[in-house]
Amino acid sequence: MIRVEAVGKTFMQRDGAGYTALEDIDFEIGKGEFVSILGPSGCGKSTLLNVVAGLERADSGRVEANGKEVAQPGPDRIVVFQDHALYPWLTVLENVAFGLKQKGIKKKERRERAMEQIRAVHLGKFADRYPHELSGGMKQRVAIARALVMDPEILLMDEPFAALDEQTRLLLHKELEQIWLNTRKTILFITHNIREAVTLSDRVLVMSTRPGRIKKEFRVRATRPREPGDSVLHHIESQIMDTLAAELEKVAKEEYGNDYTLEKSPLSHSAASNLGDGI
Amino acid sequence: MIRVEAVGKTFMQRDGAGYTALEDIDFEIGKGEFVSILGPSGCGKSTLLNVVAGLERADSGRVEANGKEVAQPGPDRIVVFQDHALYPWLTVLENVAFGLKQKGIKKKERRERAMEQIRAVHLGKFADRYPHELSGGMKQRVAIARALVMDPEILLMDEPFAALDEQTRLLLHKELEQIWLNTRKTILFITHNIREAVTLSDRVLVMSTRPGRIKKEFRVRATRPREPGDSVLHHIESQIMDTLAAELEKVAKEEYGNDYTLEKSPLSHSAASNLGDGI
Amino acid sequence: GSSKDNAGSKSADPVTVKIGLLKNVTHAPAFVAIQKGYLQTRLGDNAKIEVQGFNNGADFSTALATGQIDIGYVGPSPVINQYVRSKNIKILSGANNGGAVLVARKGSGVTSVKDLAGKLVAIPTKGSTNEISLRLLLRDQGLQVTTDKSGTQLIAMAPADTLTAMKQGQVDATLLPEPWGTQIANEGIGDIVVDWDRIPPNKGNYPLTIIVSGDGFLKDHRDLAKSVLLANEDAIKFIHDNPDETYSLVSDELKELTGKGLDAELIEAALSHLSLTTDIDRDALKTMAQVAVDAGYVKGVGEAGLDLTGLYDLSLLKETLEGK
Amino acid sequence: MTTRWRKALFLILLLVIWETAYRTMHWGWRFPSALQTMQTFYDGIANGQLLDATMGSLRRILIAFSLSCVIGMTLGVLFARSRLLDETFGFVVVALQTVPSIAWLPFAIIWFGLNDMSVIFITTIGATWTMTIASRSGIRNIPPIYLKSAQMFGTGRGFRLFYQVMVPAAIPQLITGMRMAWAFAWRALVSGELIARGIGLGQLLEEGRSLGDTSVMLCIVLVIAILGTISDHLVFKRIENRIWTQYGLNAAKT
Amino acid sequence: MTTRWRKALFLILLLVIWETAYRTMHWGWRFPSALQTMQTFYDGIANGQLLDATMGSLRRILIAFSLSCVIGMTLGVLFARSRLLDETFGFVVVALQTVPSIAWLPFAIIWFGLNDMSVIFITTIGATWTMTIASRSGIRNIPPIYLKSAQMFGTGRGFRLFYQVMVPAAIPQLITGMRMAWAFAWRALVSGELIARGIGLGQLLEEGRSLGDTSVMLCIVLVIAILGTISDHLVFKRIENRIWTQYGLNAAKT
Ligand SMILES: Nc1ncnc2c1ncn2[C@@H]1O[C@H](COP(=O)(O)OP(=O)(O)OP(=O)(O)O)[C@@H](O)[C@H]1O
Ligand SMILES: Nc1ncnc2c1ncn2[C@@H]1O[C@H](COP(=O)(O)OP(=O)(O)OP(=O)(O)O)[C@@H](O)[C@H]1O
Ligand SMILES: [Mg+2]
Ligand SMILES: [Mg+2]
Repeated sequence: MIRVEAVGKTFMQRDGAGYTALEDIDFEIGKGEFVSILGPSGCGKSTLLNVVAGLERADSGRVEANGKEVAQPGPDRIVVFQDHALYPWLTVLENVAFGLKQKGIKKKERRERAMEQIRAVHLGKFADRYPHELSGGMKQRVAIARALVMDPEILLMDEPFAALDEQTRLLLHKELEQIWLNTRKTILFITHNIREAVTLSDRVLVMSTRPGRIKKEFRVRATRPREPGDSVLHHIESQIMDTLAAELEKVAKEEYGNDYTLEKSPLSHSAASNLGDGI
Repeated sequence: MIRVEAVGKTFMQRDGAGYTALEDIDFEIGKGEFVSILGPSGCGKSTLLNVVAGLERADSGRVEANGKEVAQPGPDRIVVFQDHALYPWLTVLENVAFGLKQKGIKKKERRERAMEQIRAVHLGKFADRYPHELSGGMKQRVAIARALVMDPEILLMDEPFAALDEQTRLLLHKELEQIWLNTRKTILFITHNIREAVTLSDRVLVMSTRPGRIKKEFRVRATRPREPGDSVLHHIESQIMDTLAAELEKVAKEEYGNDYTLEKSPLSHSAASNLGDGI
Repeated sequence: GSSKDNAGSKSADPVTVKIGLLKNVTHAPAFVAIQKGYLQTRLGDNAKIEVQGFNNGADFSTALATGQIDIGYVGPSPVINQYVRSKNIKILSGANNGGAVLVARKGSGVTSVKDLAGKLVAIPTKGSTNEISLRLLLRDQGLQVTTDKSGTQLIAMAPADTLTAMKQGQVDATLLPEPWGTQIANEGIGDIVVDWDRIPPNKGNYPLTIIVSGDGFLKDHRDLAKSVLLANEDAIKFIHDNPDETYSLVSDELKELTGKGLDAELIEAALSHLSLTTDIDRDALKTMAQVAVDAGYVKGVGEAGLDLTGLYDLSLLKETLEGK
Repeated sequence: MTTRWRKALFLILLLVIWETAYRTMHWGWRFPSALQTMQTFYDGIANGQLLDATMGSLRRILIAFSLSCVIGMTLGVLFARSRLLDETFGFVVVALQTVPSIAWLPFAIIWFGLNDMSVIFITTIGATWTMTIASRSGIRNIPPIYLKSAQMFGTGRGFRLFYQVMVPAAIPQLITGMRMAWAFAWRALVSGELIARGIGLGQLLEEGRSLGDTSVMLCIVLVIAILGTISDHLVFKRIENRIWTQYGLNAAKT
Repeated sequence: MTTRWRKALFLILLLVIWETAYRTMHWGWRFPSALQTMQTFYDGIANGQLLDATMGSLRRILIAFSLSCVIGMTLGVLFARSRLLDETFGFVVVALQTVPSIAWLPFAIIWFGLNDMSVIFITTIGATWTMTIASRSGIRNIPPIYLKSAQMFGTGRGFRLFYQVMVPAAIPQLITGMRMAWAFAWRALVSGELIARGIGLGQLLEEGRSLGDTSVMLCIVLVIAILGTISDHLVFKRIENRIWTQYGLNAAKT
């Protein structure tokens, strides 16, 4: 269970000015819920996740995880990072067992528990490889195994599949869903892929940018396991796209300056027609 | 117009064994047509494109572009690479003008023609920046401008948007479609994103792996400009997914070895249900 | 240096005496004292002798001042330089006077000291006794030492390198200890311009090799220092009496120090260009010190001039001479 | 700003401690005092000796370094382009690179004499092999995609490809190689000057040693340190950073 | 395989050309012939002089290098962890690093005498600053995500974080720094031995020079080249490559 109350965060920029990354964020994630956060690049998704993980401190507001206030990172809230963050000097097995080692668990038990998780992500044969010998998808699986072996109540995932190709991503979606269905962890999942968010989550929070706020919330009421052809998903996807359109435009305008006018924007056009479709 | 006839290509591997990357590839792309090639990683898509571009030689068969046999790279067939391949020591303007310079065009005209294309991709303000000062999407725009300024009859694009985030990719899809509608270049587009292929192309060629062959061809008869909500697209997407399922499994099995059994595979499951959906 | 605990208990613990010397024929008394065993005999069986050869007096003086050697043979100029700084070394005795010559390269156009204007002259080390002699020569002729062609340029170079440099025409003249000068003349590379008995100060009768000791050693092992002086006198006497035998002894010691012996004729020539004596001409040394001061090698000397009184301890020499 | 003040303060403190230590701990002639060193420095500047020596050393290293850049790059390009050459001769260059160039000094003295030429020779030798290896790998490591796309845009495979694409593409590695080569050249120069002759910092240092004058020695070491810092950190490193930033290669670093 | 043969052939050819050149071009005493050199090499091995010298040099460099690794890494860690230290003292280390360590030799001779200690001292100095800078930046450049996730898994912020994450994460840079430090140490050693005394390769080289025996000189240069190649390319570079490959840092290179 995660409770985020009126959280705000301002970064000091190099020029000395403050940059409000998060402002007045309020939400709650129930136990065993799978919630995604969507938003344009730079809107503060990672910052929010880091605050929940305890890796960064909020300037205002409070964050509670499992009823306790979050003050520092802990093994009850494990983050799966976008670029896996496996230790290159450790083998797959050692990487997965790293957290257990810190808990002081004996070598033999450590090994057993780690192998169990490694097998669960179909990498039994690769336990003695080093990360660089694995493909991107396999590394991400190891990262998930490393998180699961800690048996945390909360999994925080920061664009875990962004660096992967489409096919691998599809495979991992299915696996993640399966794992979640089996273990019923509370998962906070960050992505900027609308389809991914819709396919995986119970609820999707859409963030707005500058400052980062929660703009809208969507509940995905589709059957599990999710199927790509499900029209409920397509419908919600269109709705989210619509919500995001204005934000995307804001980002695009910042990037291209006045070269990029609203009239010409192909996105608002598509979003509008999309909306009609959705209805 | 591109004609590929019975093209085959075998690489010598480090262990001395030959690896058949392409076998008996046959297809034709009409003038002004937008054709995508889809296929699992390593199936030979890039190899095929390089052969068409003249950057690699086929071992057998022949490739014709605009009626002439392809023997070496030329300015009538420009490739847009996945990682843009802009020269970091040149500004945006100089990068775009690079090809014109080789043609011996005077500095003033070069500048004008390059600026025109740069403005067409909404980067007028960034002409004097160096590539590292641009975002991924902007770099890819520059790469496109650099290709367009050569006014080639054929554009060859090798996963040009794979490294971008979802939102930028959506923006660029629309732009590319617009450019194509305006200029009617012949485009051969490589991707492993099914949705991208379906959204952009007139035709989609699906490749199988080991050896690389054309497995199936899909014609996308949806109105232009394409709209994400179009049910024709969703339908074809499902069909393609189905066609790819077996290939993806092949790849997955290779990666995970026997750990990964057909029974457990979540993909064939989803593909099957997907198929029903599609029908 | 040798440890203090050994002082006085001569018969009990063995003492190591570290003797330094330069690898020059002008150190012949030292070579003979070692080769003939005079040193070992005088120091007694209890003393272990360690010989260290140095390439120049500067290194020797540094080693002496820092206690890496106890006593040894060296030229006076570097000793004065070192004494002014560290004040912890003493001159005990002389070993020979003279023994350096000024040689000019054939074709350099140098036939007298006057011709050295605008020429390049090599010396073994900066601040060496030979350099002081050279400076005195130049001063007598009213020539300046400069860093450009307007006067005489000096360059520090090991004698072996000087030989090569002269062959290649890179050095015009050199003032250096024997037998290098004779060798250069013999090989036809150059001619002797100022012979050993006309080199200032005192027309060749200046100390070129002397015996010096560190204060520490002198304090703890005065007896051993005296033994060294005695061995030195033995050696000088031997050289006077058996010149022919001396040549091979010198060559042997040189071979041990440098890996290469020397022809008897060269050694003979060298030995005939110096006078072996235990005398110390303090006036000559004073003149030399003044030249070093003028050259800026010795800093911090007040109006009163250089005070070298603490540099000499000739009482041991007196004892040995009287004791005979 | 505060950092600069802190540095200045630290320097002043250092001087004070140094002088105090000298006086209280009686280092005597083994290490000069701060005041003695400053006096020597002032004298050296005043009588021009220090400036002459610095100029002499700089002249030598600049000649040697230019030579080794030219030779090294030429060799490097040859090695990069000819597989045969690389495979048969390559290991010789690698072996030569590991030889401290001072080891050639005795030969240089025989060939050129105890003079400038010898010092320039060993300084050149000291930097050349590093430059060779850097430019070879600089050219080798050019992403093939740069060369491919250049040909697509019509540079051909000849000289235009070389100077429009290969040279600029290799520049970051060349600069890094130059910085390394400079460090080696600098070391070779000082040790060469210590042994061989000629007006230079090394020779001045050796003179200081002959006369047992530690304040001269320290003075020279300080001048060498200042020159080294300026050349390496204020010139080479700056250029390197600028180029690497322009080429977008620093992203991973920060 | 063919490459190996070609190399061998090239070497033999080189020897033949060398000997022929010597005989036809009358190099005389300026450069030894191939046969003379081999004879000298054989003699040196036979009478044990060459082996003794090699062992002497190796002993010195190993002592010095170990010392400088220990000192350098300790300093590096301190600089990496304390911003204050880094900002006030950092520039001193940078300046010291640019001073060729041979410049300290005159001081070393005064402090320790013309002996082993002096050579070891300047060799140590020659490698220490490079090690300091390498380990400082190795620790500084650890991706923050490694440290974050380590804390998440419960290493805390103390010693366990240090030796379980910081040290291994910095190893690739440490190895590269060591390789660089070794090259500097090697240069310092040879120039130090040339000037100071003690049984070593540098001293043997200097003896060869004073005897005007070029074959001894070349022999020593060859031994130095072989030792250098073995230590740098067969030891350090291999380790570096292995580590960089294991850490997956070479991907971008090839
Ligand atoms: N340490 C920092 N110092 C200053 N600004 C920061 C810092 N970390 C993040 N920011 C800024 O805060 C904003 C939010 O960053 P954050 O990484 O949370 O975005 P994000 O939504 O995760 O973006 P992306 O989708 O690109 O990962 C960005 O504009 C970023 O520039
Ligand atoms: N130069 C080469 N030498 C040996 N094998 C090669 C070479 N280039 C490609 N291959 C092999 O040929 C096969 C096809 O490669 P290609 O790059 O065309 O695949 P792709 O379909 O573009 O894959 P991706 O989607 O990952 O880009 C791969 O298995 C690859 O390992
Ligand atoms: Mg983020
Ligand atoms: Mg590809």
